[in-house]
Amino acid sequence: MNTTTLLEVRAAQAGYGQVNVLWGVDLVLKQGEITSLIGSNGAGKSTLMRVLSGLVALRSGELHWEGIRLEAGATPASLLVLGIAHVPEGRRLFGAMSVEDNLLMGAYARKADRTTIRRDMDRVYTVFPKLFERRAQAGGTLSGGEQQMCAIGRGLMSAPRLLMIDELSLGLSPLLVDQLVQSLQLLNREGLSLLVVEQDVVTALELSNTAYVMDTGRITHHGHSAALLKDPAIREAYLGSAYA
Amino acid sequence: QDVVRFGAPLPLTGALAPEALKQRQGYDLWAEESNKKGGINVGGKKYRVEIVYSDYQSNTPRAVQTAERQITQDKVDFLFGAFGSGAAKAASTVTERYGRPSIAAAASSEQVYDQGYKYLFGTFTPNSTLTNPLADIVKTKLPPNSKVAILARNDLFPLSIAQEMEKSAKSRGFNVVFSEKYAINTMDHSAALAQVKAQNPQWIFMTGYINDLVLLRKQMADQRITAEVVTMIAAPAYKEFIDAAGQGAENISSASWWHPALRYKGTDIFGSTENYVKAFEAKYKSTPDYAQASASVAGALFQMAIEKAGTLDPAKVRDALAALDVMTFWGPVRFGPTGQINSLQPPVFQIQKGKPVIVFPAEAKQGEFQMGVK
Amino acid sequence: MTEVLALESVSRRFGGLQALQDVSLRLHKGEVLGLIGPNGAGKTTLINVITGVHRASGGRVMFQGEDITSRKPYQAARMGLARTFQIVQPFPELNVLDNVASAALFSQSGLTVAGARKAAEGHLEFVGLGSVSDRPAASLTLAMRKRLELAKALAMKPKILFLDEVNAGLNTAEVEQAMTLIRTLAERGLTIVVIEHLMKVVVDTCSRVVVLQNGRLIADGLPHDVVRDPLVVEAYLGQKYAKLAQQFAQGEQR
Amino acid sequence: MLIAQVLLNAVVLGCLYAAIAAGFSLVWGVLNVINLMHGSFIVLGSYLAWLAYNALGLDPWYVLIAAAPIFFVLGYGLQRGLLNRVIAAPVLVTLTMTFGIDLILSNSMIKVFTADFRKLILDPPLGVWQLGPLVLPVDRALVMVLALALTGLLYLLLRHTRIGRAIIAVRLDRDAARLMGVNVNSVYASAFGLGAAMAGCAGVLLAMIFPISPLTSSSYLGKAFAVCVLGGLGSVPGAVAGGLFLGLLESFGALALGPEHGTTLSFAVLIVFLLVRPHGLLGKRGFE
Amino acid sequence: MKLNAYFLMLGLIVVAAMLPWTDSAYLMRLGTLAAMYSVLAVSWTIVGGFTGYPSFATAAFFGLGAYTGGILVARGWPLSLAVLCAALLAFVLALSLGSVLLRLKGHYFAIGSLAVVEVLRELANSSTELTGGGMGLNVPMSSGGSIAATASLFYWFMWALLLLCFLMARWIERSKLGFGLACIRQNEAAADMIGVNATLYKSLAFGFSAIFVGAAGAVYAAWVNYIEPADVFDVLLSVKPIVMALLGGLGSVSGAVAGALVFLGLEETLWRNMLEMHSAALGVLVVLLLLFLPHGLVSLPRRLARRASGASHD
Ligand SMILES: Nc1ncnc2c1ncn2[C@@H]1O[C@H](COP(=O)(O)OP(=O)(O)OP(=O)(O)O)[C@@H](O)[C@H]1O
Ligand SMILES: Nc1ncnc2c1ncn2[C@@H]1O[C@H](COP(=O)(O)OP(=O)(O)OP(=O)(O)O)[C@@H](O)[C@H]1O
Ligand SMILES: CC(C)C[C@H](N)C(=O)O
Ligand SMILES: [Mg+2]
Ligand SMILES: [Mg+2]
Repeated sequence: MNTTTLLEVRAAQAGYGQVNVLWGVDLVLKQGEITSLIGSNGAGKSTLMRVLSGLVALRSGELHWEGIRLEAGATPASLLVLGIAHVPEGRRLFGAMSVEDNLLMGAYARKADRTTIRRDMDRVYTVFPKLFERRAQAGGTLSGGEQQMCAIGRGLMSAPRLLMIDELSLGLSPLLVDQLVQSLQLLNREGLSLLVVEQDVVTALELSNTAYVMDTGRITHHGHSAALLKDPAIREAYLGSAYA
Repeated sequence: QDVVRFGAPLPLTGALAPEALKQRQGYDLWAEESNKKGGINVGGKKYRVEIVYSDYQSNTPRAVQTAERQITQDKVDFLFGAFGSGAAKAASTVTERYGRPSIAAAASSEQVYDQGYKYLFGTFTPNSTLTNPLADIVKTKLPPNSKVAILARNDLFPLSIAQEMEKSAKSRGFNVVFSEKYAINTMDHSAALAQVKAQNPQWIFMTGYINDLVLLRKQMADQRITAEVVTMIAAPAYKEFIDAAGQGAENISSASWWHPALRYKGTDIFGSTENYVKAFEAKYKSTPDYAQASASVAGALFQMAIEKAGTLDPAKVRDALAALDVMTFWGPVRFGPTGQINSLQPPVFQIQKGKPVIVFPAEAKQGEFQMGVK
Repeated sequence: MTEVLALESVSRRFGGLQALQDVSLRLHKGEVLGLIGPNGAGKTTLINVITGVHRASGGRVMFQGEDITSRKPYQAARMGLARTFQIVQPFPELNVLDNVASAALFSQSGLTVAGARKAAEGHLEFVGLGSVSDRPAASLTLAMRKRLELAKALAMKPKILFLDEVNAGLNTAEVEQAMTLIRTLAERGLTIVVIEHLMKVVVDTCSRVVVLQNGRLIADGLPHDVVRDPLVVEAYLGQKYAKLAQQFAQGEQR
Repeated sequence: MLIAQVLLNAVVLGCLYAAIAAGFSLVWGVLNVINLMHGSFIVLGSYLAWLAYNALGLDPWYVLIAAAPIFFVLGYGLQRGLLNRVIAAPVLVTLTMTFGIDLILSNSMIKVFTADFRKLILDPPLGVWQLGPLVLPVDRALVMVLALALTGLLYLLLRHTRIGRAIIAVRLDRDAARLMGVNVNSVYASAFGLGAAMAGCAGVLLAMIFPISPLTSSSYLGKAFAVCVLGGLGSVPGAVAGGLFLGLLESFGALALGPEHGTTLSFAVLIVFLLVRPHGLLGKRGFE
Repeated sequence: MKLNAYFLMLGLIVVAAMLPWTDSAYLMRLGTLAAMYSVLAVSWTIVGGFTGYPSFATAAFFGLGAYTGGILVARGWPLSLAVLCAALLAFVLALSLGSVLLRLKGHYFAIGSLAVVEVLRELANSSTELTGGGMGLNVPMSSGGSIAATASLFYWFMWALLLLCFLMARWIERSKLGFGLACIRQNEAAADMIGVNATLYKSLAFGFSAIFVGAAGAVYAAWVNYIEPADVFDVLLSVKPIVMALLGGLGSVSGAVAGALVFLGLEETLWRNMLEMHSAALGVLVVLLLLFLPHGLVSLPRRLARRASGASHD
């Protein structure tokens, strides 16, 4: 496995308005790896992702891409050019746009020609055949799960090197989660690095190589996913009594 | 020196601004002329004339407020009416309430004066005094039962004069085949004009203020509408209309309450019509029309009434105005029972070679009435 | 068992899409019905048709023997049909207490604003939001909003409660808390319809499960039977899940 | 024959209305801003044409080429500098902001140009085409063709370019659009700039037909409103359809009920239309 | 916070009560206008602020009230009866219009309500027999009484309307109706789902928001003695209350009153002092206020307090 560092955040502090949410977070994403981020509600997982994609500004701390420090105030546009794509919490589809236009928007920042984009779109349709069926329908009228597919497909359309997905399995049928996990693993083998926030801890840890556990704005554990899956403390806290 | 203050609420900005500015010229000329001669003589004491202007932005309710403010805040002694029949009527409620004499210098519709008000006077004769002579002349030129089309702006004065026109025409045997109104602020008249054209009338009569009529004239040409006679009221008297309509102004007929070519010998401050025109041209480098002259004569009439009353007491001045029977550069002035002048014979004129030419009455006639408007 | 709700071949089209096709279903008092099916199968649409958000393009909806097919949402709400939204819909500027109070106030007649607030407090305690009752709803985390959504539905004193993915986005521990709540409600005799993609919730809380696919009902039965139904496995669960379920069932039998 | 002439007039008028409304519709549908300055932009465009003709002897159709960038920059600047600061606020706030700026604009125009009505009189005049019994003024025909061409250009721009899609995306979800790498601020400003450019160009064209005065801005605004509702918001084909519909409605309304009722009728129909077809003739929900 | 509103109202009443003693016709006029503007702004708040429907119909109800009142007074009815009729008519019209119009949302509703103004104006314009059409309608002076007495009659009448309107708005705000309106404003679909009869509630809000606007229109007609369609159906009468409400702080009743007073003050001062550029100056002020006080005057005390306590980030 290639172990060059792709994206790294050090001592990150960030928040909204008067409140601070992240209190000094360190996180390293390696090239070619799937990293998962788990933690209770409100821990700050989504906020951390927003920091990594430039939606939320760092209040202090540093962001490094392939070892080079990024200037403060990096915007989503500039990070997207580097290859960082973010599938946000709540999907945030363009409700009145068709599925196909939503996908095209994913490729907005790319300087690729039409055929390349067409080819990538076909790939998305192979991963999510349901999207192909619904390609002319407005994003806002899709069913919950279809929206999730469209959002992930849109993220893929930017041909990212690092894809960050918030709430991966939210609202998806078990079959689809299965298929999605397989697809992501396939994409990963082709070189895509992933950061995944996932409530279903078992799925998260089974999917990823490395995992971080977050609690109230701090990283409390991190390590190999397989190891964490066996850690009784983790099981107790995030799998509930039944699994302990 | 003591001053006597006159309030002049005018639409200095907005749609009616061009005409308001004319009136301001008229008032200013009178004030200047009067002050040059030492001011108004009130019982042996000379008072300087001061005019307080305020702009009501072509917005009638503001005209009412403005008039009231001039009385209560600016402490004016007398007022000129607001511009046009609508606003003058609205503002007259204030002057009546406060008992201040006011002379409307641009309101001719009888509906303004039939409210039973005591303090309101007007320098324009009723609208029928324009439409009757017009109809008389045209009658001699067109075969009986000729078709007339009337198009009027939906506004007090234009509607009122359109009604008079309809009456004048019908009573002289014309056949009124089209009589409609257009909304204020209409920019495209093509639908109405297409209907006019379809009727193929011999006489087209259109009323409105200057901007409406310039537009109507252009769009008539666009639709290739022609007629034996085209009459427009009230704009052709203005140089601005002739300039804007260009060739289209030719042979447009109209009537107005005054014309610089008239020859009256008055006892007012300006003396004769000729003198007035000369004084005006000296100050403004242009020839006055009725809008300016009416403003000047309103001032001159106030001066005559005040001097006759020998006091600034509003009620006494009002009585003096009501009793006035004088000759002025504007013509003979007597106010009828409603306060509106009834002593004038308004001239009928036609634009010929870019100039307004009087065709009636006989004593002032400058040229013959020409047929055909292309 | 008394029948509270009956769908008689209900259909609904969206343009060219047949979202629901001849769905017939009976719901009995005290049941906890699981409604599962692939994404886009029509589950949410079915709830929308029952609660009057969408009109059925065909068929009838009977509630307690009365035809409510063309009722408006607010009328359905007042009759005792309460639902949570798949995508939570709080009143963002109202505080948590008033969110719940509003539900009590408008779904029942004869309550005053003060009375509704009083009633709301109890429901907030029940779902565990008592401590945040004066925070604006906009400031809540997702899990809290889902619980708020539940409290609102409960405040309506519903006869049937529709829960549209109340557990999505919650972590395993939080899901367990929510399941406890649902079970408590079921024990109190409330009729509940649960839409859920978490099979654990479905299997552990529902007394009966129906499966929708492409707008049609394809299975109806006890949870353990349904999850083993090959049709359901193929359309919805996938082999991996089926295996898990198998293990699970065996574990339980042992 | 009368009917045919009225129909012809109506169609010509309708195309003018479409040009008046296209930019307004874009800004409204896409930025969710009801731009009360739109009428003033149109008038300003007319003044530009008038000045260019009287001072430089430039014909309006040449001025068009200059007007587009000038007004784009004006709109872009106003959006960036003022409107953008309240763009996240509720609709009414942006509306009030445009109301405020429009007060400044129109008052300044009155100050500079006075309220007088001006006319751009082409010399020599373009004349009138006689088509059998029908007449069609050449200036109107020319303006109609140019107006349609302009709207067509705008349509192509929105429909088939990246910036077009970005404009729509930003309208639907700012944050998501940012995530796609869209520079939200510049897209907003560009959309507003486009709207202003359309208004300015429409103004340049209309200068050949209608009188020019700051006071006419509210009638233009009123027409733009009506067209948007009839045709559907934010959609260029909708603006054309709405414009034609309004033209027909007014012309035949005037024919049937008398000239002063043309507008009344169109507003009455507008209300009915809102109720039965809130998205207009061709509108999708909020964009094209 | 709640006390503040009543203090404001109390203060206003005291000032208002003293005004007639200044014996200034100008101040009386301004005072009457202040109450009228406030009535419009408070009324708008009920539908625009509480319910979140951006109504432009204010001018429609004002004009309707003005013509109803004007015609009745001109036919010799006593003022109070004419005002009552105007209010009632406005209420009924709004209620019935509301049930149809309020099916529209957001901008579409805004346009719909604006169209109502246009249609009513044109109706007034063309029903010449009843309204005088474009020639306007003269509303003869109410008989007897000195100038000062008539002025203060209208003054008190308008202030009485304001007081009633204010109380009504406050009552709505606290009642079940107000609660429901707040729910509708924030999420209409969710409001529907908890049993709010949104159509009924919205229509009621629309109706209530029209009552006092209609009444004020009737008083206005008698006060200025002359009305015409372009004047009482002026779209500005729809726009100004919105600006006032925003100035004061959207959704707040006392804010609406404060906004109306400040707006009138600005308008009048500017008009008096810079005749030619006054509307541009007003525009500048509107823009500045939106930029620097986006939440209106009601947020000023809080902002000042925050500034004083030294909290720096915002
Ligand atoms: N836009 C926002 N404005 C203000 N506070 C916010 C905002 N978004 C999140 N927060 C707060 O920041 C904290 C962390 O939220 P975040 O969404 O990052 O958590 P999370 O770990 O993703 O939780 P979840 O599992 O519920 O998605 C929470 O307390 C939340 O209330
Ligand atoms: N308003 C609408 N217009 C058009 N199509 C719609 C509309 N609402 C729903 N649909 C379509 O109807 C189908 C059923 O949607 P529904 O939301 O009921 O699915 P669901 O079973 O709830 O799925 P999920 O589990 O993903 O939430 C979907 O394909 C969806 O795209
Ligand atoms: C100056 C004139 C055109 C005014 C007109 N006589 C009127 O009464 O309105
Ligand atoms: Mg999150
Ligand atoms: Mg669903």
